[in-house]
Amino acid sequence: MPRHSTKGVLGDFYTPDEALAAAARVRDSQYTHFDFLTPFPIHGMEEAMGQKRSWIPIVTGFLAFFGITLAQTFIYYVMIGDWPMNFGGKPNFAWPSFIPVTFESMVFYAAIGSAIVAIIAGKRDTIPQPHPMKIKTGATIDRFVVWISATDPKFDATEVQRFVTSLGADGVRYVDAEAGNV
Amino acid sequence: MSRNDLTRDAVAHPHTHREVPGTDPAPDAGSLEAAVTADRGLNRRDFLRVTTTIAAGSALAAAGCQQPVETLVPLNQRPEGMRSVGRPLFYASVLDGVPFIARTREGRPILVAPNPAHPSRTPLTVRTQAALLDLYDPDRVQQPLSVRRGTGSPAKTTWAAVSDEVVRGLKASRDRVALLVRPATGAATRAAYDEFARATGARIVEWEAFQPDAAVEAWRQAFGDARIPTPRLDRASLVVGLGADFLDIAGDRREADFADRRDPGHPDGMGRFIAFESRLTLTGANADRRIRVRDSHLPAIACALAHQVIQEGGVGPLASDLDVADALKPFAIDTITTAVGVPADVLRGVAAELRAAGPKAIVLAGLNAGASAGGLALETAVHLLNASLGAYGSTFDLDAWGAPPTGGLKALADLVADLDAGRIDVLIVAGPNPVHDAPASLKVAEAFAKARLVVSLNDRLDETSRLADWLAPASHPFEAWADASFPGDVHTIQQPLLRPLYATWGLLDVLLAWAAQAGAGGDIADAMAATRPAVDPKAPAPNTSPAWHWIRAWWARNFFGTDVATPEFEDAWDETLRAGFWTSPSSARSLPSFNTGAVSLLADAAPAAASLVELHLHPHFAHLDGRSANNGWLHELPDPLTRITWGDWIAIAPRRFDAMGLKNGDLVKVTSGGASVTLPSYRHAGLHADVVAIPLGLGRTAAGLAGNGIGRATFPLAPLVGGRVLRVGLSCEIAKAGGSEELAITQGSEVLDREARQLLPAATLKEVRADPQAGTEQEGGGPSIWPDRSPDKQRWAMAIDLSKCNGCGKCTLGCQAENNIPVVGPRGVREGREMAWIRVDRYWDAGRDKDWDDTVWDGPLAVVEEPRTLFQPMLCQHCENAPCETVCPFVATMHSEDGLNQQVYNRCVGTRYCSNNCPFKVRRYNWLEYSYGKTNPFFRMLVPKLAMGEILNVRGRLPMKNNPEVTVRHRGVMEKCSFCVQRIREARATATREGRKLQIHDGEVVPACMEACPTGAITFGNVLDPEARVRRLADSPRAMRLLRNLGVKPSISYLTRVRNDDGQV
Amino acid sequence: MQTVVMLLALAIATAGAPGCMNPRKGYEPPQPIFFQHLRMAGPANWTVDDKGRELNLGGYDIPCVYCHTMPYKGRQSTLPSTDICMNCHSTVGVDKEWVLALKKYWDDGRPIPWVKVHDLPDFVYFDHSAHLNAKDDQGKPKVECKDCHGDVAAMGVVSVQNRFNMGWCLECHRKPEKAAPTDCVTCHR
Amino acid sequence: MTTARSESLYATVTGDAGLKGVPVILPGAGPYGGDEEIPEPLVTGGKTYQDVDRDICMHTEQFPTRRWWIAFGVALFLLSFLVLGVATLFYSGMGILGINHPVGWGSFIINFVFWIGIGHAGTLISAVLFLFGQKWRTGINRSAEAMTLFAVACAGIFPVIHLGRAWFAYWLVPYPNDRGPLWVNFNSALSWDIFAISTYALVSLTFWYVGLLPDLATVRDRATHPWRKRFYNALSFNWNGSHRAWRHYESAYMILAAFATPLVFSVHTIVSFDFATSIMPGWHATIFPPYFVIGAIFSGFAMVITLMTIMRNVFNLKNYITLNHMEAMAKVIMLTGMLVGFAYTTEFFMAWYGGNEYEGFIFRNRAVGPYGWAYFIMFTCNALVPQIFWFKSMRRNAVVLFTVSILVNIGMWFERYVIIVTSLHRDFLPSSWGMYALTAWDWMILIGSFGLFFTLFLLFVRILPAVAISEIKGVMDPRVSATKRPTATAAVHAPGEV
Repeated sequence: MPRHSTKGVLGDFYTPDEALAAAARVRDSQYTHFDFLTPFPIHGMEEAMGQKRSWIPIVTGFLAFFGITLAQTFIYYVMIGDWPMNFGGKPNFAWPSFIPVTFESMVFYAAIGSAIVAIIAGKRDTIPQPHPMKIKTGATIDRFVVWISATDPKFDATEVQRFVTSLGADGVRYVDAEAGNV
Repeated sequence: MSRNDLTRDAVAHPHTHREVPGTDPAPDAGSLEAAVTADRGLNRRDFLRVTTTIAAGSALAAAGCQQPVETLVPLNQRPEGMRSVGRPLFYASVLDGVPFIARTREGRPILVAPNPAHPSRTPLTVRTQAALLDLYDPDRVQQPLSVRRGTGSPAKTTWAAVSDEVVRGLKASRDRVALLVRPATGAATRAAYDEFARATGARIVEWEAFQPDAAVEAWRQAFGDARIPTPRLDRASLVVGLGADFLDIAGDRREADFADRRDPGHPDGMGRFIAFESRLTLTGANADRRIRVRDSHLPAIACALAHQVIQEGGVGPLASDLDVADALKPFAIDTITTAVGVPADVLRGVAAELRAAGPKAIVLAGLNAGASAGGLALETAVHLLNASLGAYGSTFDLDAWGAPPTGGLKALADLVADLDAGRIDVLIVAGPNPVHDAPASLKVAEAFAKARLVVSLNDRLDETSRLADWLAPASHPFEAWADASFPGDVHTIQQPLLRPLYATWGLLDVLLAWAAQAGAGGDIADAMAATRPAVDPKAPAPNTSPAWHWIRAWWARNFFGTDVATPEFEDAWDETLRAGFWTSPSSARSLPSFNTGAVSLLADAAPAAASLVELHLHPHFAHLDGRSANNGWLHELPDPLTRITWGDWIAIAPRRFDAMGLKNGDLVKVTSGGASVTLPSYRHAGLHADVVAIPLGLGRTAAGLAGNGIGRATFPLAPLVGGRVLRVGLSCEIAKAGGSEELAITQGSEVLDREARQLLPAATLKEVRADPQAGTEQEGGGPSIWPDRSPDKQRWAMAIDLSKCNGCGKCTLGCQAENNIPVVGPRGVREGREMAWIRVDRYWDAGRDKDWDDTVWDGPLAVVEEPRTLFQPMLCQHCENAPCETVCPFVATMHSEDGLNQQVYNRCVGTRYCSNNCPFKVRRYNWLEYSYGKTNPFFRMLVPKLAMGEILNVRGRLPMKNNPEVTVRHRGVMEKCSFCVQRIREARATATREGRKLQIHDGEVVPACMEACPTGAITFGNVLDPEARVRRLADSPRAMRLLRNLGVKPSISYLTRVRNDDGQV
Repeated sequence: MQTVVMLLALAIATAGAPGCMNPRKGYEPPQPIFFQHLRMAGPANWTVDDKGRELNLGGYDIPCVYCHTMPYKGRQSTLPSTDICMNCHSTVGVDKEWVLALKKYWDDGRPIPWVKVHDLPDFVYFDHSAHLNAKDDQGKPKVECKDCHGDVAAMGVVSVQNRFNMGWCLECHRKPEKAAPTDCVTCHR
Repeated sequence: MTTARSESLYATVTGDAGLKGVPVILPGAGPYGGDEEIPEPLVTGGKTYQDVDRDICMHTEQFPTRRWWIAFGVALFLLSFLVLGVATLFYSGMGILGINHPVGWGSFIINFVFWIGIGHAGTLISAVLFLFGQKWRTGINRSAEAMTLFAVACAGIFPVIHLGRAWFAYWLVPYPNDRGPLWVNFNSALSWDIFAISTYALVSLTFWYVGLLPDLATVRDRATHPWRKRFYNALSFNWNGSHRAWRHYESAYMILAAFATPLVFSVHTIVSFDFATSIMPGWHATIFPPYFVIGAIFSGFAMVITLMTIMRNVFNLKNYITLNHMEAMAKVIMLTGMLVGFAYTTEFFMAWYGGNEYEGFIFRNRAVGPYGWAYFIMFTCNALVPQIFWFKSMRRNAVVLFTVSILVNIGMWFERYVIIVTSLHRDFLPSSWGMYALTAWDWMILIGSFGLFFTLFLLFVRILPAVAISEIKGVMDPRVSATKRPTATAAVHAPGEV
């Protein structure tokens, strides 16, 4: 599925409640390649759009575990495995000294890892999106925009426009980036 | 050229051709060619720093990491006997009457250590240890100069020119010549002087600032021309000192003997030392009982003791003598007790102890104490007491006789009189610096001006040489031949350790050459003839030093009784050079009885009307009379008691100090006898309330870049009275002069409360007899949660016996020479950045019973009026659980298998956390580039003190003092005592070479501090070896390892400092 | 665009790394005199040249310690002083130009400034005698000259055969049969 | 969500004057007959979404004002101090500073802990307050996190330049090498530091950048110049507000906040371990980690107040950073001030209670010894000055807030001064005691570090939106701020135009 779609139908809403109501109806409609572009995250929109909770936390768990094991094995190799030395009479396996670095490594991989995964997921785990430089939507300013991509199997320009207008959207229009009518 | 290349691969010192007066320079085919590292570009460290600082990844990749190209330059022709490069050679020799063994590497001396086999048991003085810096001093004059009495800048000239001028002068004014030299003890040397005098009709004048004039005069009055027996403090069970300063000034056997009897377990019982003195001297600090008196009252107290012992006790042959009785009558204890301010029962107690000890007692007067108005009376009273107690023959060794010291003021005064009268035309100054250290009233400068020709043989353009016509620099004693004699008919040959660095010539060589040219016959002519190369080219080139020939001829004739050319002489000569001494058979001698006529001198012992404030001038501990004022090591060696470096001070008693509203460093003006000096003041504990003490010797204006302007000239304060220089008991006025000058003090707080902080084991003899572990109690440490991982076979450890340690600081100097420790200069010390790896902490013992407030520790009055002084050499303790190793993130310091705390200089990046975490604060940091030059003009303008490191450590030939076995550290690197790991590794390598596979015998590894310690207080070895001496000391009940409650487990055991309180006073 | 930047940085790093990681192995500096160990310490190799004269293209099996006198006795293995060279070359091979170069140094009384080949950093204190005298239980020496310097006898101009850095030294020190100390003060002090 | 009745508050309150600092009580209007509390609006002045965009993005779109250039010039001048100081330091060595033996650490480590302490408040505000659901954080969290990054940047240079041979600082990173290989000593707190500080810097950067993504898209959509559009678009990774992306974004932001909170506590704990794992009296105390963390929050909030009072006025963001925000921070200052004061007294109590002579002496010496003056400054500024905030009027007075925040940061600098210097200058052996004083170079580099901080902060304000636009919109009442649905007659300006 291509990341960006150049053709689709847009419709504007002006308050989050309208957007939520519309989302519920679009979810129940026959269209699947649809999305809502909003200036800020709206509470409850996932259920309204029929999505499950984000899977990112699971990835974070694995990343955290990876961070811990990486740190512990590396420190063990350095302090005991490779060249154990006598630092101030302490035993080589001075495990209290390993805790801080392990914790930091866990936070490092978990936090930054999940941020990167989230950004990538935002690009991959989605439907073809209107490219922001090609299709102006105003969704980052003040509009709550509904978007139905032409890549949807049941897409028909007039039928979709009619359906979006029936949702109560304003400024419903069919956009085609290649044709230039943006 | 990186420092280590110079030291490690260098073949020998740079050698310059020099003309030898009177002989054509011998072709040096096989000279030790200067080692050159061809690589003129960036050395390794600068290369790394430049690239990483730019740190552009690509730049780094492009430049690549090429190591600089260095060369390895072998010898051209190896002289026989020079085994190799890389192995040290040892020479036994003598300097200023102190025997030593010098370690040399590739032909240059790098360390001066004591010669333990020398029968005179003379310890090293700090000036001998630091002589290396005088040898390599960049401010030494490098070739003869025409000074023209200071008019216009001195012009370079040649030896030939100077010799012609001098010889013409000698011939012209035959009997109007004077030779001013330092007192020489060597038999052949004095013979050479006499021969020079006979050849040129010259008068030999010996001068040194600090000579016991009073003692010599009193001895002559008491015993005629008898030679002076050697005091043996190790035989004395009681020593009474009257201003005694055998630890401060005299470099003789008393220092080591005194320490022998300080062992509480000594078979003949622990010695007891009672000291009467005004200033807290290093000697007084080691006393069991110290009584503060004015210097002017010392003669009276001596007579009082004599009266009590002889008249009341009826002790000794003179008890019934009427003259003695009359002379002593006015000094009965009850009559003088109020005048001298000492309680009568104390004086009676001391007298009683003297009578009880009998022949086992000894009474000593100090060299400086004799330089007072009543000096003769004091010395006579002391001779009287010793004679009566029967000390001569018991605590004075009659077999070990010494010639009476020469070089007093009388000879110099006569010379100045002759000069003023115009009876002297040619004056040759060889060594002394009377313009600086003679009394001002003598007006030496004006007298010198009257001579027609003045030639100086000193090593630099010092105060005296500036008034000369010519300066023909004599070599440093390390570069020339001479000899020295010691009490007990022991003689040592002063052999050169290296070829002269500059165009200089040995003192004896010059005198013999000039004498020969001036027409001397006999032995001098033979000596000079021997230096000319024989006709036959095949014959080996002769030694070009006439002094060498002279000494051999003289020793052969007078000592060995054989001819020079015989093999027996060669064997005896080589054996003397190897051992460092030769003992001539001495005839048994007896001492004539005490000449009762001398008691007339006791008359002027009467305590004069005490002036308000008495001035006490004493020689600076390290500089004596300022002869090595350009020596960085000596300036940076803290004074044992005031801990002041780089400068002098006026010490004022704490009560008077506080009354005058002073703070340490406030300037005080002292006026005495017409002269006045302004000095920074120092609150000195233990000083008599009405005495102020000032060190002599500093304040030189012509010493060199490092020494000029350090301290103020204080010699003018010492007046000339009755043919003697008076230095103590002078009346003076002191006044606050406003303004202050920060003193460069190396120690923080001086007061140690041993109940609160058990950091130093100290106890009295009675306590130790009751409980051997007395004094070592400390707060216990809890159990360790870590499994023990200390080594099982080999663990290096050290034991320091604080009873034997007298706080002299020679361990500090020995360590500084061995381990290339840089000098940081006065500003460095003021900023708290001195670099010594071992320091001797000096505490005032301050039990809490003395009710003072503990938050501010600047020495509360109750503690410092009459302090108990505690000395503690403090160095890296090589702890088993070293807190410094845990916190170093760069793996730069960790523990070795044999118990050493390793500090790896090339891995250290300088976070300084290890120094912060060390409870003993013994780690030192290279704050600036001390051992390498920093030359960028822009940053030198921004940070002027950048240049100090170069001036003190890198200029000229100074880097030649570096020990090639120890890394010379760059800035930004932490350094600390390594237990002389280079000597441990050398011992392991020797064991491997001899196939002993790492069994190192006890005593085979001697660290530099242990080697330099005159009293044997430091012992080092493998503590896990049951037979090792260090193990025995570590297990002794007196041993204590510090800070047990911290659980760091240090490897150094300190043995209790015991004070002998078993007496009536 | 980010990937391009990443690749460029990686390229620089990989280009730069060997420059730093690759110590002096293979370093073969030109010497002031064209001295060939092969002709001295190498095995003899007698051949007959075209004019029927016997020629020795190899060396004369001169033992190392003849010239390098001190490795068994001191820390440094010293280079021979010029008089040791002149023991033979005052008469042998006086026609060869490198012997003439030697003779010139000898006559001028100047030592020969050999360029150092095996040059450890200044802060490393290597002890030849401790290595060469170290014997294992059977009395056999643990280390010989060629273990570090390679077969110098077969070399023309001397070149460095090993990495000569800390990692390389430790490889040998850590072999159990060598039982060599790995304390830092062994080499750094 | 906000109820109908509160709609008037968002519309009516125009500025600080209208805010009382207490929620509006409607007696008996609660769902079960009790009173109902309507929280005061977080954004005053009846702002619409477009007003928000304009007010916040205009500082990045116009040519900077003269005042900005003056401030930037001054900051650059101070920065030049730092550059010259560090260059001289690198060439000459540590000797030009005041540190000596026994006080081996001095102004650099004080500055390091001071800056890292300030840095923690930013992440704390955006992470902890996010987890606690404190909506008022939206006004200040962006610039607070920016302050964190720049404070960590300032803090980061000190551990490097305080090294004697800083060109070997890279040995602190355990990279594979051919020296055996020689790694790092993980027993040492300094080796933990490098992991802690780098992790903290990177996680804060990520947290801040993830929060910034939507706003970058907003700036992009408002931009007219093609290069600007392409630049901001690249920065925002083509963000178009898709809710499928918001879903993962929200989850990631929650996770980042979840990890940032313990990270803040752990990083400053590790910084306190630099002292707590030593054996120095006055340092090795278990109170250090919490003591340092509270100190960090305390000085961090003080710096936030300092910056916010300046920014509110200069960039007229009073409607977004209202007096209620300032008062909330003042309350936090008061709380942490008292906690820090409690920590000081606890240290004294433990020293007395423990009975260890060295420990006891250190604290007596700290209060009445030669550095008593520093202790006095520390105690008054940290424990006494914040007590002024008991009075509501003081909490809402901008001048009082600003002066208190400056005093608190001075107090906190001196707290590190007292901790480091007094424990080092007089420890076990009386012979090794010594004094410490900052030299000109110390002051120069300290002032230079402020120069670096303000230079970076002024650049941030110039290039990026200083307030979190999407979060502000999230807390505004859509009924007031939403764009009105155009009736047939009203002219509709095209989406994206202003």
